[in-house]
Amino acid sequence: MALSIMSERHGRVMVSRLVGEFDQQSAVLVRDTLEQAILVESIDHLVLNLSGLTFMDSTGIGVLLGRYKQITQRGGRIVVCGLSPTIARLFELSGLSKIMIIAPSEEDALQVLGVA
Amino acid sequence: MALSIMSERHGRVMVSRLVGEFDQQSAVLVRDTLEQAILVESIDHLVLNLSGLTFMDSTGIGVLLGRYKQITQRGGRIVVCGLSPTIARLFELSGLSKIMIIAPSEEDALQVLGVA
Amino acid sequence: MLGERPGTMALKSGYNEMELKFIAKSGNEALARMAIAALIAPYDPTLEELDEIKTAVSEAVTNAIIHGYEDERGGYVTLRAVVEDGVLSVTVIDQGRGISNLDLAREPLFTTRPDLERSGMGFTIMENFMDELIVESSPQKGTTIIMSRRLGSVHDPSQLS
Amino acid sequence: MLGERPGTMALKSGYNEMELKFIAKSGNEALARMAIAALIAPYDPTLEELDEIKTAVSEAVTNAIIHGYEDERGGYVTLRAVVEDGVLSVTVIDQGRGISNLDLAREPLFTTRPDLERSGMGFTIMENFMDELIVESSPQKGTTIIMSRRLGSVHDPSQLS
Ligand SMILES: Nc1ncnc2c1ncn2[C@@H]1O[C@H](COP(=O)(O)OP(=O)(O)O)[C@@H](O)[C@H]1O
Ligand SMILES: Nc1ncnc2c1ncn2[C@@H]1O[C@H](COP(=O)(O)OP(=O)(O)O)[C@@H](O)[C@H]1O
Repeated sequence: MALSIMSERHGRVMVSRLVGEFDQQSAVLVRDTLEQAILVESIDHLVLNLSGLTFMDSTGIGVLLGRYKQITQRGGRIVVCGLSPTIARLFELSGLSKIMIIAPSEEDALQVLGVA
Repeated sequence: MALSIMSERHGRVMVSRLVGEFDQQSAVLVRDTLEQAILVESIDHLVLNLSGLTFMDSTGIGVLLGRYKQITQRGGRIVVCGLSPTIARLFELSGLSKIMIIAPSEEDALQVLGVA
Repeated sequence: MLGERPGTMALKSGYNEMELKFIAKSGNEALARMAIAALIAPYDPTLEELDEIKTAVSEAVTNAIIHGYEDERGGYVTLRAVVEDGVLSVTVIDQGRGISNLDLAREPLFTTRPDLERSGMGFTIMENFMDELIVESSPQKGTTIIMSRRLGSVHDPSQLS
Repeated sequence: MLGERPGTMALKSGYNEMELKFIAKSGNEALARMAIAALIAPYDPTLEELDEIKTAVSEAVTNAIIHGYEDERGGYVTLRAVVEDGVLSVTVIDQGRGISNLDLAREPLFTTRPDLERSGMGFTIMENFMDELIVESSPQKGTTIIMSRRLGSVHDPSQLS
């Protein structure tokens, strides 16, 4: 598998670290894993650490937007961190940077959510 | 450049570390660098550390054999170290392992030559 | 368009070309990205340049696979790439379903597959990450994407004049 | 040999194929190695398996470039690769000068280019690193190398029967 996800819970917040290539092939894995956490495990907020991604394209934008909708519908928030320059540009171009909170590091992201 | 060579002198012994891909394209660089040391800088012995190689094919065998001939003609020796399993097989298949001294590490290689 | 014998001109260090053809299945967009990365590596691209080019190629190839062939009808995708005079030109061709309204398709956020969570940002990203983008398409015949970008570090000395 | 439409069979997870065509210039052997590595990566090869396959492909492609076209006459090299039922088949084709005495050429340590410090080990390595090696050649027409190797970890469950 070209992508792996490592998640850990901090109370009602889940931190997920994406490692590898986030593209059409790995989209289903990311969607299913995060959807499970949001809808079944009922986490409140999500921190997505993208610093381990060696690649991401617009497929990732669509998947993140989908999770954004699911979590905000339940009153939660998504904070993303660890964006490479190219991934940051994807966020800009798609407008994702206007709706999602972008933090410089995982620690900052947790602070935004009042954890740590 | 897909290959780089870092060399250091220990008296009359030169240690060269090859890093990257040793193939037809990088062959000239290896040949010229080592030939210069053997023929012009008149080193006695050569330690070749191959642990940084991510690739090597039969082109490398030919280049190493050429240097082996040059240095033994002058009474010197070549000791190689840091062979990956696949590179070790190349040495076996070509018979290079029967004529060259193969040491497990650079330290062992230097010891064989009475340095360090 | 690869002929049978390039002239010796083609062997000048600055010039290179390749054509990669593969089956339209999810996963092969990674193959396409690796091939483009290997082709441009000798020109010493910056990490960002490399990332952006890989992303643009990935968008075009992913579109061919999931929109052109809808990921299961089968078919081949062709990726052609040429580096000449310091400019990378990439062509991605499919013989899939084609695009009926090109202007609409190229609009940011427009997608015909919201069910797949597509973002509709593919063409926008290709446009932004490359210098030029041309899209040709005929319904039921297929789609051809032509994009080009000047590589930052031109290694061919003849380019310095 | 890539047709226009593979059947849906072709989309079974275990099957894949690609064809890469590139100009015969030194440096493009790395491109060929990257493409093969990317093609077989999803089958989870061991590091040694991957290294040996890359080496065999590199030998065939290097030969096409330096012997087939003598590195400067120009021309194209074609690399075809198919993974089917857990077996990788690789074909390397050139339209170069060809080989007049095949038995002699395949002997270990035989080389026509000692001036280039060739070791004459190319064919021996291809034979040892792959399960099967077929060499076809016609003087002035070109050379075709066909080699295959079973991949250690077969991911297609239909292979387990
Ligand atoms: N190769 C193609 N074949 C058929 N239709 C395509 C192709 N490429 C793009 N399209 C159409 O153009 C639309 C917009 O493409 P794009 O901007 O890449 O967004 P997305 O892929 O997220 O849908 C697609 O939804 C699809 O309808
Ligand atoms: N594609 C080819 N076209 C023409 N001649 C070839 C080709 N491949 C191999 N040969 C001939 O076969 C000989 C042996 O090849 P090989 O075992 O790979 O050793 P080497 O490449 O070190 O010479 C070469 O020296 C060359 O004369």
